[in-house]
Amino acid sequence: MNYHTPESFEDAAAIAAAATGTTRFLAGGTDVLVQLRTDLVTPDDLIDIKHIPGVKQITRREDGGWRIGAAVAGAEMTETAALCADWPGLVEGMDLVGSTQVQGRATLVGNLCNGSPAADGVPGMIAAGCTVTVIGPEGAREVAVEEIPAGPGKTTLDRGEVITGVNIPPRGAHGGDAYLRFIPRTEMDIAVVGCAVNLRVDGATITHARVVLGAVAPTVRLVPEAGEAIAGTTLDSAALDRLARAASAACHPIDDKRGTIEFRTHVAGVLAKRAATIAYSRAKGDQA
Amino acid sequence: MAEVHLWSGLRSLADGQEVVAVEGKTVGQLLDGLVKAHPGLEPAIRRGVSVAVDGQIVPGNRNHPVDPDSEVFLLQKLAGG
Amino acid sequence: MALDGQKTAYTYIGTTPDRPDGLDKVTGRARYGADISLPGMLHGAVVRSPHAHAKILKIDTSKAMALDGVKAVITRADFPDGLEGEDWNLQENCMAGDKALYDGHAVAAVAATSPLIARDAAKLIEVAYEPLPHVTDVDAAMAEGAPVIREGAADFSVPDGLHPNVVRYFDSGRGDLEQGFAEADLVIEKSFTTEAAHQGYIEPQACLGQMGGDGRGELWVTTQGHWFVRRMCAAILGTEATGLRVTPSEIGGGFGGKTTVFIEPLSLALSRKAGGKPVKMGMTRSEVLRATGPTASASMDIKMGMTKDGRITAASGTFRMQGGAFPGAPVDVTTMLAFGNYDIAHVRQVGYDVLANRPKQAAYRAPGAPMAAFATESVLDELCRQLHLDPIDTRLKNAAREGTRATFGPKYGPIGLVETLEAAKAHPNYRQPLGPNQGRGVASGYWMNWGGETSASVAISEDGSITVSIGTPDIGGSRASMALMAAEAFGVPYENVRVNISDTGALGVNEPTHGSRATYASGLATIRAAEDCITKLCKRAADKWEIDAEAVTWEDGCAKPSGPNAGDFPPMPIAEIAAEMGETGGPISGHFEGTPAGFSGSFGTHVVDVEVDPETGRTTILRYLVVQDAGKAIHPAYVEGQFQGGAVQGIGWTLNEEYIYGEDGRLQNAGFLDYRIPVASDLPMIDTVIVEVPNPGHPYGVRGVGETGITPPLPAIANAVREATGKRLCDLPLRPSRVLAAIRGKG
Amino acid sequence: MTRRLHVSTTLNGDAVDFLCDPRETLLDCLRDHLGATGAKEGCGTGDCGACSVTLDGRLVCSCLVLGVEAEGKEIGTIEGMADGETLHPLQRKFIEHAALQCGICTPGILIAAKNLLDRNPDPTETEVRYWLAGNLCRCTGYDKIVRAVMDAASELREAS
Repeated sequence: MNYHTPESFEDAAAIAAAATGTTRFLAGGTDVLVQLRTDLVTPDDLIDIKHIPGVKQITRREDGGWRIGAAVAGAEMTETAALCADWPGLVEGMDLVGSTQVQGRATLVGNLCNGSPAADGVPGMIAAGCTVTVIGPEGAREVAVEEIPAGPGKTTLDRGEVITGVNIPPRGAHGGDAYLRFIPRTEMDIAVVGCAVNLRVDGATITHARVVLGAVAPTVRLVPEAGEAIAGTTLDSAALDRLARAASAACHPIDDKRGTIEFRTHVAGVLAKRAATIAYSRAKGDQA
Repeated sequence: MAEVHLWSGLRSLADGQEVVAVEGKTVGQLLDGLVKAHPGLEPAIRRGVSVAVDGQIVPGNRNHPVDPDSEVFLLQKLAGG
Repeated sequence: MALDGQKTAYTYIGTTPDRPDGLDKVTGRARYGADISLPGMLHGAVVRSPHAHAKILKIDTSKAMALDGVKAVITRADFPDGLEGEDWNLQENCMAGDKALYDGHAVAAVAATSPLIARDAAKLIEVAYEPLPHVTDVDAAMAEGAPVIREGAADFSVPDGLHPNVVRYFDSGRGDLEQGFAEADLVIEKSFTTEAAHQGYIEPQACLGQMGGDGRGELWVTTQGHWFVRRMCAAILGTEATGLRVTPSEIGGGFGGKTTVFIEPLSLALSRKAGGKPVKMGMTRSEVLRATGPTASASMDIKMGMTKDGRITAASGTFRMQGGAFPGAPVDVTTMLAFGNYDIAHVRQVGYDVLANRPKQAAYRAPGAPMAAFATESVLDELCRQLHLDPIDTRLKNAAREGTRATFGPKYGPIGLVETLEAAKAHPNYRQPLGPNQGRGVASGYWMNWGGETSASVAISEDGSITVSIGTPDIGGSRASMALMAAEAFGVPYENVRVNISDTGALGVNEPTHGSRATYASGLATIRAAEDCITKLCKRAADKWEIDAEAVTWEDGCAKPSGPNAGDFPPMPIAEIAAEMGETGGPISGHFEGTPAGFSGSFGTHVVDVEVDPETGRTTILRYLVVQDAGKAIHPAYVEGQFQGGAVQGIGWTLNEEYIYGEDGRLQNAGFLDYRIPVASDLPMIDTVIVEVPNPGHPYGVRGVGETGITPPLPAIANAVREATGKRLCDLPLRPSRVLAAIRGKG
Repeated sequence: MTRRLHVSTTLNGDAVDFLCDPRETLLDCLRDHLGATGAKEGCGTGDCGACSVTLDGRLVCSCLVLGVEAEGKEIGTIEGMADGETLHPLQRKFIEHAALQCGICTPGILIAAKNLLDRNPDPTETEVRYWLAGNLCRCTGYDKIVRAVMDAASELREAS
């Protein structure tokens, strides 16, 4: 295994593009090292991006949005109070990835690139409307987060492409987001179902909502029908029921060691209701 | 003669008897006496049994004394975690 | 309660001093199985079967041997033939012969100059398999047409006509079931299953072995019992037991799982083949879960009858258990203990030990008891609910007590079940109001304990301090308990006693730390060895005073003249006798060797409150109370620790822990990510009450407390979930999908 | 065989260096190359926390860090927790409260707990439990561990 420490994303992309064997980028390493240890993947070339300037930075942009560098650890996000105030749901999602120890290393970009449909960090990003910046042999491009996952363990990134960071839009007024997941224990498990909701209100009425489900399909899934089910409502119980039905209807899960099709489908609706209720309360400015 | 109580799975190996009277002053003598009287019990005893003498389980001690009026039970071999 | 010859007032017993190994363990200095290195050391790795059941056609090691740094490769061909019985089982389990019998079964091993080279070399060993049909479920394994794991494995006990995978059969009971059930006002019959649970010790198996061509060697190993390791390794390798000196490391948890061998004989065989270079081996977590012993899985049918006023009239149970591809599922103990809590006139237990394509089961804390308790205490709870009876009062009505004839035959001596029930009933937790979706569950459980072969030595140092040498590895603070008992026996401060765990060369045979025996048996041995020592100390004082040794007594760490000589001489402290011992006859030490037979079981009663989320089926433990009889708590804080640890292991087994096999017979959850043991945030504080009904078979009244605690949680939680949801769940674990399905009427 | 790389780093305040294969984890390097065996391998996959160390003050699983990533960093392990003969209050409280049985998880839990108290001197029981959720203990049921951490926090607050 060759270990590389490029000092620019262009160099990182070039190393990856030139490599002939298995390549992995190393940021937090909480997935890459597990794959290495369990003999799932032993890369021929491992490209550590942490020597690239700026990768550990959280930046508030001029428009009020945020830029999260590709090697920013989850713990660094939770420690940024203004980010938590803007996007509590997005940060909660990342914060649910693994233990305190894992939070010291795991990154939002890594969580996305691992390609898991159960990634806790991803639904919140999609609900928020985040994009990522991709650098590759063809130059840089900005891509919506929901376009990155392609299936379990797969992304739409081409060989030689690397994500340099996440762009979070400005929170704006009267918005709120939330992420909930279901796991058998209270910590340390992979999500059986995850659900992020991001919405905006005008007074008590929801003007716009994005609902995203995790672990119920081959990729994390934006569910427009679920958002539409509560748009224009005050999140009354009928709206919540419609939301739950829409969320459950969007599920195409599998039976596996972590949950059954029936369970995931039902709990997706439950979590959608609960997450929407929290996001709605936050959007209205209620005390948490 | 001490009375030795067999668990029901052993009874078919001892002509259906639940209680067998055996001569012996120690656990070992009782076990030997049992096998002599009922050779069918031999594999079971060789596999290992626990012996309770007057309510006390006596592990691995053939020399443990047995009184003529002692109440003796054969039990399945025990261990633990 | 004063027992004949038993102390009732103590100076040191019942205090909670710091454990002697505490400093090493909080500073990282304590040396566990993987913490030792030797010059010239090699590193081992094991090749394991990816098939649940397969013929091994060919093993090609040539590519591995050609790799730079590889020093030895072994297969079954490197082990002697002709072993029988359990020795053969152990050898076959450590290294597969003609067939791989489960996913993870070792088929070859390699030693190389670095861990990475060993791992790379293992990948280069080519094994040709012919996959065979497999079976991993106990009921499927004994059904007609199930693949036969091994012909001829059944022993004399198995009736004709059963599947060859049924290898042992148990049948016990008394009375007339028909009559007993006829006397009942309500009879309930239900079937239950429990999945295999792993001991989940945090330290994987690890060892460092060295053996020369002469069969002599040394082994450093994390184990509960190093004499067991010595005997097993010698048998598997065909060497003499005394040729091998086994030294136990500190042990990072065992719970029964480290009472046998897996990689230890491989490290010695690799070392022998590599010219005697030491070989270090350690398992990965995945290897631990795939290839070391979890407990058995069980399928059970229970029938119990009760009168309207709560008297159990009859009980019967059929217990089918698979313990992997070898005989040994603890169904024998299961059948003994299943109804052991109660005084029942008409009772019958039938058990089947069944082979399946899973790893060889190993003991796990109260082996066989938790599964039975889950089934029997669930049915008892259901009887109480349907007859509107209080679960504690009903248990009190039927509880075994001194003089009760146990369901397995003999009469109980003094036991503490009634006392634990009364203490549970009096505890504030039993009266806490419950909210919506909450429920309370009660269950009792039992473990009978063990004595076993035990040796101990006590030696006096020149300065009068005391060294105690025992042979049961210290897992949970037993060195502190031994030191307390020695301090009590000698009447010297706790700090003046040092306790060592001796290697196999320094003491006679000791059984492992298992069967809740360490504090009982090594404790008794320590006290008896101390008394032997005290006799010799008194003799030295008597010689100096020129009086009869019989006229000297021992009090508070001093020899004192007594009887006609009382007061003639000032008390002679141990330090004074010790300082002169070089001139008064040489070293002074005391010994005990034997099989202590005075052990007596420990009963426990648990009360748990849960809340079940009706929309997701997730169970949260709100409150947990453990009440258990310790006989006499030597170090109460460590006794509480055993109660709490046992209860939380039971909570894990009940809620989320399980072996999940795929259609292919491979283990799906071979890691701590998906083998879900409880984490800190899952739990409340675990409340404890220590009941003390002294055991007359121990000088200070000790009962072993280690195992009982894992038994009641399974039914207690299921009973609480029954109250919270109205649903009786009969299959463990109570995973959320299962509970939700029951709530939604589909379970 | 992969070429080994030279790594210079700081371990508990001391400058150290070692050679390692890039596939070796920081845990491997601590245990096999630096003789620091206090960090334990319970799983190798970041699920048990027995290998917890700090890297530039950040709590991590050393099994999820490559040895080569330690270049230029400051590593803190259990071996550096006591001040000479004086135990850290957490170490003392763990012994006093019987917060360890077998002790294999103890180094990792102590490192994690100290990292918590360095950030939050007055944690609630719930905060302690969630912070330590990645540190598995199979012996104690966590009760006495949580009590020891809370008591050490209280003592540290009084001392400051």
